[in-house]
Amino acid sequence: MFLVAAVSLLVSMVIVLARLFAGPTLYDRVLAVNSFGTLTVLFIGVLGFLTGRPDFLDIALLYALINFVGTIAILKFFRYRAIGDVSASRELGQ
Amino acid sequence: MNAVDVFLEVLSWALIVSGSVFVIIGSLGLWRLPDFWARLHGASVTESAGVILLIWGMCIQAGFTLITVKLIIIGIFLFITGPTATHAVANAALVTGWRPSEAEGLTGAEPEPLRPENEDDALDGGEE
Amino acid sequence: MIETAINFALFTMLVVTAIAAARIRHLFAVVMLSGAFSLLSALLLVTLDAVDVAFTEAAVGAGISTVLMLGTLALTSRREKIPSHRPTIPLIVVLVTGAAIIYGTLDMPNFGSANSPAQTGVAAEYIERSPHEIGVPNIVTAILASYRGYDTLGETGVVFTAGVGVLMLISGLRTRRRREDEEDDDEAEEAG
Amino acid sequence: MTLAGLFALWLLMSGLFKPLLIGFGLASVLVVGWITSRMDAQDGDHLDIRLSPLRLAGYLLWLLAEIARANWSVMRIILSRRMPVRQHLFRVPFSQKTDLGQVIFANSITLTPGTITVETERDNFLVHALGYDENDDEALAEMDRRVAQVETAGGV
Repeated sequence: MFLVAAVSLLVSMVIVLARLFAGPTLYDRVLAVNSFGTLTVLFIGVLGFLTGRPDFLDIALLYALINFVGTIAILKFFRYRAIGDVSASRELGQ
Repeated sequence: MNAVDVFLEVLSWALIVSGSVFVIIGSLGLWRLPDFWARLHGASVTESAGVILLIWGMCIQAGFTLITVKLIIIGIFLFITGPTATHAVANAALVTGWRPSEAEGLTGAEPEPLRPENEDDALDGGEE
Repeated sequence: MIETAINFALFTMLVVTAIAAARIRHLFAVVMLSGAFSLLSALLLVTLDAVDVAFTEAAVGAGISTVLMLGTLALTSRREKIPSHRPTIPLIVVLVTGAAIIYGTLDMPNFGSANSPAQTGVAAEYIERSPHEIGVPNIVTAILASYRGYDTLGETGVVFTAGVGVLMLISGLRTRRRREDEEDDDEAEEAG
Repeated sequence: MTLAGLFALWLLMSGLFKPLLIGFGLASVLVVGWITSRMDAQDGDHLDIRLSPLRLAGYLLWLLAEIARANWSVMRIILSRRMPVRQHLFRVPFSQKTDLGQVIFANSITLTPGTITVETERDNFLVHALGYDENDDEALAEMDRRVAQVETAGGV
């Protein structure tokens, strides 16, 4: 059962990685990395059960936290930088 | 093995296998759908159905232990942050001036221009 | 058997990600790829039972270094410059180094071998003594924080100093930039 | 209150009950509490929770059913050969009073596959739909009502 889950998670990771390579836009890549992080969290959980030691869930939890922080950091960066420079956005407001 | 155990075993099997199926479908959606705005929805299949089903399945497998507690904490966390992250991606794309393509016969709503307080945010955010 | 297959699959993805990161010119995409790369390597470390290292890899590799690289990108350009020289000499250097490293691993004991130097040295002693001497369940933590406490303190000091140095560099750059911007504005106003 | 919650979380996560480790736990909880109180004094950003727990549980169950339905339809779109995508960006008004209620509504919209909250405005969300049809407005209004019920019923 957990083998099924592990294999399908691996397959999904390959597909998501393909999307990450292919792009075409930056947001596609961010989305793919975020999705990849979620898959990683699930995979660590499943792996723990597969090897009979589900104590590794701490790492899965840590990954969930880090993944979220990372995604938000990336998007904050896009949102406030890709508009232009800080001075440019100041001009937009006026 | 009594009836309850058998039932739980079957239930967790069903949950985990269907969760795996949804995970694959979600990533397939991420690959197949035509453009970024559609792909967002593909990713959210993994994030909602896949996560919920797999975590529940694992909880039932773990039984009544601390592992279940950890799983539930992970589940709650993903349940809250998953949509927030998706929203952030979509929002960043929208704010940088990118509009989704509309289906025939529909016109999309135009977002209001940035409000002044958002502008302050923008200035603070840039200073980081 | 299953674990070998999983390791193999993860390693393949890791190598493919590394090659893609080397080939893509858009630096944001490279940052994303390196995030996926560190997630993958952390997964590999989990399958190898190196939970502590996986923890560090997750926090540093996937979390902080992504943010740091983005911060760097904010200060520099977003596209990699096309290199002006040919990659032959670097390639040769890398190939020779890699071959030397692989040659070095030939002498190493097999993975998980019981009579490798790592197992026959002080490891057994630590494993036996740390539970009742220190009382911390994680032996690696016990060794790092207790048996080698001064060593770890020194390392932390080095890392802290490096962090402070980087912060001072970056903040200095930003104030300098802002001053330049203001001067530009002044000139523009005078001109207008 | 918060500190006790944090300490309970520590105990649950570690699952070890030696005096040394519990001491570490207490110490880190106290440090975190001290830092948080300093941060609170700095920005004064408070979150008051005005939800009735019972109705929230009921709402979550309803949401699960909704998520299952939405997943099914998105799955059909993804797996079909032609992919009958009908994308649309539209406004959804919300009637929640507190920030938390609005967050719950926005996240519920995003959590059901097929619809994603893209932007928040003064009294509308901009929502992007994958397979838009005219019933969606009604369904989202229904969700809005339910979230608003969860919110106003509490007032604790």
